[in-house]
Amino acid sequence: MVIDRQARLVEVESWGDYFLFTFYSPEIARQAQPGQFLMIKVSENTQPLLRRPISLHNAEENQLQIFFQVAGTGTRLLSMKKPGESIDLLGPLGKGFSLQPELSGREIFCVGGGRGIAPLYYLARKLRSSGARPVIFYGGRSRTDLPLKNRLQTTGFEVLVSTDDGSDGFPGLVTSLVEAELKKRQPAYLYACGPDPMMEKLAEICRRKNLEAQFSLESIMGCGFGACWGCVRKIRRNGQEKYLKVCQDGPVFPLEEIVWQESNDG
Amino acid sequence: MVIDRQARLVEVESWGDYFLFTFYSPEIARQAQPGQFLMIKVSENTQPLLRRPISLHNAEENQLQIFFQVAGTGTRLLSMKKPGESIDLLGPLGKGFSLQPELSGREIFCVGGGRGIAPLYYLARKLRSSGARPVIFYGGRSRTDLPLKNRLQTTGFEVLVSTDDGSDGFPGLVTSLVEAELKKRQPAYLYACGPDPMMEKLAEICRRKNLEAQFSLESIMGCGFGACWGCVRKIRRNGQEKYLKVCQDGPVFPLEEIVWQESNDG
Amino acid sequence: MVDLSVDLGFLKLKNPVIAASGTFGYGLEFKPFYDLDLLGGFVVKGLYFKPREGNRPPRLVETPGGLINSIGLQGIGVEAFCREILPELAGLKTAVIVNVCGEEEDEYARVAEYLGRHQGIAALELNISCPNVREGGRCPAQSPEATYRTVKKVKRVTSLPLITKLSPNVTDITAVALAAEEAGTEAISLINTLLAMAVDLKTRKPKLGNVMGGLSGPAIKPIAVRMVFQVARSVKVPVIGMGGIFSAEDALEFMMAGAAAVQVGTANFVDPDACLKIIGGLTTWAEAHGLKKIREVTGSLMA
Amino acid sequence: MVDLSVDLGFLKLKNPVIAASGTFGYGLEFKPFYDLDLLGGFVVKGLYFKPREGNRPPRLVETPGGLINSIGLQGIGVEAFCREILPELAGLKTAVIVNVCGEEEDEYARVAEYLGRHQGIAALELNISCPNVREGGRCPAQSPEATYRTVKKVKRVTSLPLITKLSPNVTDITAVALAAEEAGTEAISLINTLLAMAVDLKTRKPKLGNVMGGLSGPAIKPIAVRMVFQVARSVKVPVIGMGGIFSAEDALEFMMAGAAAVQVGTANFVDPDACLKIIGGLTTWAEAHGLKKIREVTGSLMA
Ligand SMILES: Cc1cc2nc3c(=O)[nH]c(=O)nc-3n(C[C@H](O)[C@H](O)[C@H](O)COP(=O)(O)OP(=O)(O)OC[C@H]3O[C@@H](n4cnc5c(N)ncnc54)[C@H](O)[C@@H]3O)c2cc1C
Ligand SMILES: Cc1cc2nc3c(=O)[nH]c(=O)nc-3n(C[C@H](O)[C@H](O)[C@H](O)COP(=O)(O)OP(=O)(O)OC[C@H]3O[C@@H](n4cnc5c(N)ncnc54)[C@H](O)[C@@H]3O)c2cc1C
Ligand SMILES: Cc1cc2nc3c(=O)[nH]c(=O)nc-3n(C[C@H](O)[C@H](O)[C@H](O)COP(=O)(O)O)c2cc1C
Ligand SMILES: Cc1cc2nc3c(=O)[nH]c(=O)nc-3n(C[C@H](O)[C@H](O)[C@H](O)COP(=O)(O)O)c2cc1C
Ligand code: FES
Ligand code: FES
Repeated sequence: MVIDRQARLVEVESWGDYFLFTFYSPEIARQAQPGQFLMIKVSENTQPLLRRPISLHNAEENQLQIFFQVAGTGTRLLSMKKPGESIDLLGPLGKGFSLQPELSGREIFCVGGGRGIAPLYYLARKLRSSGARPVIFYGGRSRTDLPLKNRLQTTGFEVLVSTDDGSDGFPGLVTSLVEAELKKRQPAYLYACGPDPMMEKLAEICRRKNLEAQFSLESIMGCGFGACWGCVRKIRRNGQEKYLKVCQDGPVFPLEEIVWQESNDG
Repeated sequence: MVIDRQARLVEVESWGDYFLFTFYSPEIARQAQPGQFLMIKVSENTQPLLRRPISLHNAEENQLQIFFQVAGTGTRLLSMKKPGESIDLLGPLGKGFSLQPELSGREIFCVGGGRGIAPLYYLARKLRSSGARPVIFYGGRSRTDLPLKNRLQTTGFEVLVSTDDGSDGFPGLVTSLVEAELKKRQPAYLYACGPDPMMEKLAEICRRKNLEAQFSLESIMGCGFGACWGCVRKIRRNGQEKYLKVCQDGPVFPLEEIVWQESNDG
Repeated sequence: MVDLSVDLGFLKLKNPVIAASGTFGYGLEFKPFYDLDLLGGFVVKGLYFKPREGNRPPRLVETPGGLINSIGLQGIGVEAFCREILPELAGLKTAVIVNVCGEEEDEYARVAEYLGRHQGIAALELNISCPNVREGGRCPAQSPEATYRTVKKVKRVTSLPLITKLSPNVTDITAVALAAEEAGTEAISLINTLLAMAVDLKTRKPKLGNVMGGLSGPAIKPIAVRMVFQVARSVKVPVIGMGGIFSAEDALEFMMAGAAAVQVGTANFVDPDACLKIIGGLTTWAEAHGLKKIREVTGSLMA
Repeated sequence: MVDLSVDLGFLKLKNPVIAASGTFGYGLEFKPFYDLDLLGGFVVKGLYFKPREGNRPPRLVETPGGLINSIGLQGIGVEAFCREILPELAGLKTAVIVNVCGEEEDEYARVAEYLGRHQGIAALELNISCPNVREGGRCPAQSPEATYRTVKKVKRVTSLPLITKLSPNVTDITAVALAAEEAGTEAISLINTLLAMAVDLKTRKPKLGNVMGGLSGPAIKPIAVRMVFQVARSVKVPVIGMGGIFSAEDALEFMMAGAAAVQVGTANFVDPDACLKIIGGLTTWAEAHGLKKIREVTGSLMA
């Protein structure tokens, strides 16, 4: 965990509301694991006041990547940064995906909805290099919500896309696509990141199919490193339901621990 | 008085902390008078919350000019605007300098300290075109605080400069330069704009020399158009001392009306 | 077409947006910007019986998201107002509300009585909550008893509808609201400013000439929404909410929390046409949400 | 070399900067960022006797210049704290202050008594001012009587120095401060958060799971400075000021207004090393102003 006040923004790619940033930040890159995130200072003044949590989309040698969608004030300010600027990053934070060694050689589903695809590229790369066979599911509202499709494909991953409006790939929700594929294949594990309704539906599917899974959750965060107790969600652990910190105990939780009723509905 | 939300910033000149902006804003330009000011929106959000008062440095045909120094958050944000951007201007505001017709043909002192030079260029041009002979006094801490010197000279004005550190022109305060010149010439009137201590000293000199004068005052402003009563200064009028609004009753006041003890010392 | 009108019982407004006292001059200052008839209403600057000089400058300080003012109710007094200003407001087709002040409880009644003899006033707003006049920022709205007494005294001398304006500088806002209601106020407006202060490190003096002042603007909105929510659940009279409203969305927050109408203050300084924009924004929002009548928003919070 | 030390009488601090309760975890969370010994001190998160689950999420909302939280004092309870955390804090050369909570007045005494049996605690901070636990945001610090009783009860069972933390949600902050002083508190800290609320227009629900929460951050600084100023003029015990301190300049405002030391809260979230930067900034400022001892700033306001 490092504060890098001078992470240089090296490259910016964008597709409408979606942005892919590449930073030079050797110390954070060295420590990074898939599923971890950064807290990014988006403003010089107090508007907005807090840093913004954004997943690591990739980390390689001295560089980091993030992939984000403009959702409000903070991400809009972030999207306006230009290559060459220095940005204040805090990270890597949280517990990432845990990669079971016994998955080597097996097929693994990585399911991303919308901006939830962000951490899955990094994960898929790690899975592949550890010998597993990731299959990436990438769902969006429309074809313009799948900006990473090419990047994922050209990196050699098997990518199955879905769009709610049918403009690309499977027509319908990404969860339906997963369900359809589960009739044909038997993955050893599932990782997912996306909006709560998608994840809740996936949880139901996994439970039905007895498929083990880890989900990366979102929550509004005050600090990102365990100091404020602001980011909690209800988690079932050791037979008890408690509020655990998404930033420190997560953001990745095993499927069976997540209590969906108490999700952030604000 | 007009809100021009789309005043286009046409040109930016800068010298260190000093900036000369040219706007395209036909409606405000048409109504403008020397000594009036604008309230400028410097931020899209609430930081800072209020507009900033800046004098008209010039108005010609469809264009306006302002000359300002970076003094804090608001002026710094303003200084970062780029040509082509649209800026939200409210103006022209306040009562400007009143130009006595009987001054035609006579010599008139225009004394500016630091950023206080801003409204005097516009005033001097008007004076000249009405037949008077303006002499511009321009004082600064050092030679780098006199960025408009050339502009004033090449426009054909007689310009006398002073610097506190003696790096250009008369060595010392601009008030001392005025005093020295008053030994040689007998101007018919004096106009001034600058920091309070300079103006207070000038007031004393004018009184001693029986020289009529108008001073443009500053004050922290909430609205700029008379709605908040925030900008008042103590003014002696009709034998009574009252708090008058700098934005509406001023910013220009005749020398004899200004009560110096009650100046903004916050 | 969305119906923006709201009915406060004693007063129908063409829309729920009222310009707040002390931020709208005597109304006339805003005529260059738009037709005042477009407003739900406006409240003129607070009036004492006599003219007042107000507080020593500096009178304004900006703070993060906020503004502290210590104007101290500088103004022309009620007689000059009725003589010089009121005739100029005659004929306006919007609710002209007069903000009534007093050094002590009896002065409120004197001012109200004087105003009651004139035409063209839709309601009085009792400003028992200004932090800028008495020593230490104290005001009647900080005590349920003083609130009750003051409202009662004013009720006795005027038949004009009363809106009692509460102070946020209290332990229990609902107790004060209930006292005002019991004394017969027709409506409650809140919040006035929060007592605040800023220090100038260079001079080592308070930044305001009067040492303390009242904080307004977006910074105080969350406190104001909370108080409106609490008061609206406690009283039966309509509640007019304010504090940091800069957009239609802000206004809607107050309405959902229970406000029948809203007032817009500090925003008028930044955007002289802020009220108009907010009125426009309400229509847009209502249309986007298939709402026919804006008044249905009031108290619609699910909590 | 500037002398940053301050002496609260019952406690000497190497500098006036203390990390505020609830924003600094149990201290350990900040070890990765800097050496905790550099701090004047830190206050750990509020402790009840029993572990607490805290409030329903969402628990945080950002507002202009501010943050509303409704954590609800989730925590491990005083027994687990003494067993698991306190040993890890042993050996630190900075003042470890424990924030003491209670559902009712007696619980404060139970927690304090339990803590008093352990080593390594420099002082207790009585959190009688949390707006996030009881119905409607109520707390003992909203009444001079309840404040007096609670402080008195705690004094009886512990010899640890007490810092009583006041709530800004009151009509008269000095009355509460005087009550705490009379009951024997060694110091007063203020302000805790302002009761606040925000509405989600999309869901028409409060943005916080617990409906209301406490507002902190730069937005509240002018209110906090005012209250510190008022309290410092009223009591003889030292005053610890807080509320929106993000920079050394902010800290100096509080000190000039009368604070002997300051606490830094929300800023720790934005910049984990905020306290360090503020300590550095105090030295820089003192040097630039030819000041030898930072404690000379306290109460130096000319008002
Ligand atoms: C661990 C973690 C990793 C994340 N990774 C990514 C990522 O890789 N790419 C990406 O595009 N987004 C990611 N997010 C979501 C991102 O943090 C939010 O979109 C962002 O904080 C919104 O800030 P804003 O100022 O733009 O919007 P705001 O104006 O603050 O809010 C806009 C909307 O987003 C909601 N929101 C605010 N904060 C959060 C939050 N922390 N989480 C979820 N919703 C929020 C608000 O309630 C509101 O509805 C991640 C969130 C978490 C917790
Ligand atoms: C009628 C009028 C005309 C002006 N014309 C010009 C001009 O042509 N060129 C120019 O450079 N400046 C001019 N000023 C001053 C300019 O408005 C201030 O420098 C500016 O508002 C400071 O804002 P800021 O956010 O940069 O600084 P802040 O961070 O707000 O403050 C920096 C310092 O400036 C002081 N200050 C803040 N507001 C004002 C104010 N309204 N007047 C004086 N001091 C203030 C503060 O007390 C503080 O000491 C004028 C002011 C007035 C009232
Ligand atoms: C400069 C200024 C002057 C004010 N004068 C008055 C006044 O005369 N009477 C009154 O009842 N309230 C007065 N107020 C309070 C406002 O009407 C309003 O209650 C408060 O500012 C909160 O709303 P806002 O945040 O939208 O400004 C004044 C506020 C400001 C900023
Ligand atoms: C997330 C959060 C949790 C808090 N928890 C506590 C607490 O446990 N005990 C306490 O006395 N104050 C608590 N506070 C209040 C702070 O200690 C402080 O009084 C307040 O936030 C004002 O300071 P600030 O603006 O610097 O944050 C909490 C504040 C925040 C933001
Ligand atoms: S974000 Fe602060 S504890 Fe998780
Ligand atoms: S600035 Fe508002 S009245 Fe002058």
